[in-house]
Amino acid sequence: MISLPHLASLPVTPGQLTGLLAILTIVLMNISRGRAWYHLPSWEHAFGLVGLSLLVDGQYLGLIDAPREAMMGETGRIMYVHVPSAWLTMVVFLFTCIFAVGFLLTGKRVFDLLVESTTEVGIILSILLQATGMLFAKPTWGVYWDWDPRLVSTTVMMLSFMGVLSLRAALDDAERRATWTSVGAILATTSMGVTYMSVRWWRSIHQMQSSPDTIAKPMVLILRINAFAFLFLSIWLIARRWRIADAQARMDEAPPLPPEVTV
Amino acid sequence: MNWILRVPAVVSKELLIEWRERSRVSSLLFYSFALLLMVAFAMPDVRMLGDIAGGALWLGLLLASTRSLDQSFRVELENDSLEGMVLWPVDPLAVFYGKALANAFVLILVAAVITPLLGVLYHPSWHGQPWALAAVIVLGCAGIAGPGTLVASLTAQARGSSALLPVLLFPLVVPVVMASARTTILLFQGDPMGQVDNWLVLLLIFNVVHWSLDGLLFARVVEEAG
Amino acid sequence: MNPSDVGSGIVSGGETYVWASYAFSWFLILGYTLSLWLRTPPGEKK
Amino acid sequence: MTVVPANAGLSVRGLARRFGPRWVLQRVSLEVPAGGALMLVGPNGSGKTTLLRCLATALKSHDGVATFDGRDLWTERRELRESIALLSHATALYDDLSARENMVVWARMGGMNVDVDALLARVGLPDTGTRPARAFSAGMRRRLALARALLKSPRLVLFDEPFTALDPVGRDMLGSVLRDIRATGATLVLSTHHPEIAGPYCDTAARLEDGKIVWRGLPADAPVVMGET
Repeated sequence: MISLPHLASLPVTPGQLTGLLAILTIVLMNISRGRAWYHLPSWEHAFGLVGLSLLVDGQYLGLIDAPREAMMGETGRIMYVHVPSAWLTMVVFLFTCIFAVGFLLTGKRVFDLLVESTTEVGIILSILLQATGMLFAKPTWGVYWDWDPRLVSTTVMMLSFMGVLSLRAALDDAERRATWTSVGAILATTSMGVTYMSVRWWRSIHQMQSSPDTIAKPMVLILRINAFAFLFLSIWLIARRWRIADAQARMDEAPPLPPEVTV
Repeated sequence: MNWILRVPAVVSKELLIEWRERSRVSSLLFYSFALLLMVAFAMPDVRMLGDIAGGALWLGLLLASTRSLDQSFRVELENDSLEGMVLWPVDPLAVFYGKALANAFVLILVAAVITPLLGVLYHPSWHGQPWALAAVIVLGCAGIAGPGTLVASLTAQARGSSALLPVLLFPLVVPVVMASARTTILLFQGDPMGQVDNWLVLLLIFNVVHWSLDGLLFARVVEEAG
Repeated sequence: MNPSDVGSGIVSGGETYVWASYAFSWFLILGYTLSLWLRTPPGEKK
Repeated sequence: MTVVPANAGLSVRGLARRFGPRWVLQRVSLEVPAGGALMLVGPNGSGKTTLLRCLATALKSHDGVATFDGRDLWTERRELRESIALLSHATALYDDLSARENMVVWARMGGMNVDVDALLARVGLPDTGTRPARAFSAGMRRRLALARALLKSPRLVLFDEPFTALDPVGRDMLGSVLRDIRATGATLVLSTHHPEIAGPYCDTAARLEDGKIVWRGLPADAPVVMGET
C-alpha cells in the first residue's frame, strides 16, 4: 500500500512507542502535580493502555505488513478491522445476555449496570462492524449493502439493542428499569439466532464465517493482534462506562435509613 | 399447572372488552385496509401489485398489531387492573397466555377480513392450498402476538410508549414477517421448489421458542409491578 | 495497482475504502472515549 | 382442624420502602391481632398508601419484615394473596365493561363462585344495565370497586381511604360492610382522612407522618389536624 519498513525491521514498534509515550505522559503529569511516581488508580487503565498499544501495532501490521489478499487485493486489509469488530460485537452482546440472566436470577445491581455498559459498548462495536462491512462490500461486491444473512441479522441485533437502550431511557423507576432492560436484552440476544437462520433461507451470498483455519497463516497473527486490541479496549470502555453508571446509581441512591422512632 | 384453568377466563375477559369496544377493532380493520390502498398508490405500476400482495398483507398486519398490542395494555393500565390481576391472584402465566391468545385472535380476525380484500384489490394469482394459507396466517399472527404481548407490557408504562413499541418489536419479529410474507407470496405464485414447508417449520420454531420463553419473562416483568 | 491483476478476478483498487475504514475505527473509538470522558462525573475522573 | 399460630394477625416490624432517593416508609412497626382493626391517619404523602400497598404485596419492602399469621408477606406472597383484599385509588376496573360484567370477569378470573347481583345490591349500586364503568360517577365507581373487593373472602382487608367520594348513605353502607367483614374474623387496616367517620369501626389507630409512626392510641383520640380532612 505505502512503502514503510516492515514491523520486524523496526527497532521499536509503533505500538511500543505509543505505550511508552502514554506512560511518559502520565509520569510527567504526575510529576507536574507534585506526585513522585506515576499512578494508575483504576485497574481498567492497564487494559486501555495495552489495548491502545496493540491496536497501533495491529493496524500498522494490517495496513503495511500484511500481504495482499489473494482474492480481494488491497481491500482485504479492511478485514483486520472488520473481523475483530465482528468477533467482539458477538462477545460483548453475549456478555450482555449473561449479565441480564445474572440480574434476573440474583437481582444484584452490579449486573444491571454491566448490562447497561455492555449494551452501549456493543452498539458502538456493531456500528463499527456495520461501517467497515459496508466499506468492505462496496469494492468487493460493488454495493454498500446486500441482503445477506449476517448483515441483516447483525443489523437487526444492533437495532434491538438500541431499542433496549431507548426503553431504558424511557423508564424512571430504577428497579423496574433494571428488570425490564434485562428482559429486553435477553429477547434481543435470543432473536439473533432465529433471524440468522431465517435470512439464510431468505437469501445468502456472504462467504463462510472466517475462522483461523480458513485464513492464511501470516494473516492469523495480525487478526489475533487486532482482536486482542479490540478485546482490551472493549474491557476498558465497558469498565469506564460502568464507572459512570455506578456513580449515577450511587447519586440516586437513598440515604441510609434513620433509626426507628418508637412511640 | 393450575394457572392453565385461568387462561380461558383471561381470554374471555379480553375478548369481552374488545367486543364492548368494537369501534376499536373496526378502526383497526380500516387502518389496515387504508394501508393496503396506500401501498398500491405508492407503487410505480399496478401490475406489480400481484407480486407484492403477500408482502403488503404482512406489512399491514404488523402495523395493525402495534396499535392493538399497545391498546391491550392501555386498558390494563387505566385503573391498574394489571396489578389488580397479579394481586387477585391470577398467575402471571395465565395473564400472559390469556392476553397473547386474545391478541393473536384479534390479529387473525383482521387478517381474515383483509386477505379477501387483498385478493380483490391486488389480483394475486393463486396456486396454493387454502389450508396452507390459513396455517400461515395463524402461525404468523401468533408469532407477532406472542413476543408482541411481552414487548407491549414493557413499553406500555414507559414514556412515549406508542413509538417505543415498534422500535423493540420490529427487530424481534423480523423472522415472522420474512417467513409469513415469503410463504404467502409462494402460495400466491406457486411453489415449484417446495419451500413452503421449510418456512412453515421456521414459523413453528419461532412460535415454540417465543411462546415458551416469553411467558416466563412476562412473569418477571409483572412481579416488578411496584 | 499491479497491471497483471486486471481481469484476473482479483479485486483491484479500493485503497480509499481501506483508509476510510481504518480512519473510521479510530474516529469511533476516540469519539466514544471522549464522550465517556465528558460524561464521567468530576469525582470519578482518575 | 385449623391451627391458629401464636402470632396470628398482622405483624409489621421496621418496614421501610424507598422510591428513588427518598425513603417513603421509614421503619414502620405495627401489630394488629387477628380480627383486629387498625385505622391509619396522616397527611397526604405520609406513606399510608405505600404501607397498604406493601401489606398487599403490591410493593416489595426494602427493609424490615411483615408477617400475616406468622407467614412472611413477601416470600409467601403467592399463597397469601388469596386471602388479602386491597381497595385502593387504583380501582382495577375495566372502564369499557358494565358494572355486572366487571364483577363477572373478576369472579371468573379468581375462580370465585359468588352471586354478583347480590354483591352489587349490597354496595347499593343501582342497576346500571350495560352502561360502561367509564360513565359512572366517582361515588358509583367507589361502590363498584368495593363490590369487586368483596368478591374475595379475605382474611386481611386493606382499605385505602374507603370513605372518600361516598355520600352519607354510602358511608352507612360501607360502615355495615366493615362490620360484616369484622364479623367474619378478618383483620382490617384502613387509612382515612375522616377519623370521626372511620373511628367507630376500628379498635386501634396510628398516625403516620413522613413515613414514621408518630402517634398510637384509640380511634376516638385520633388527633384531628386542620386542613387534612
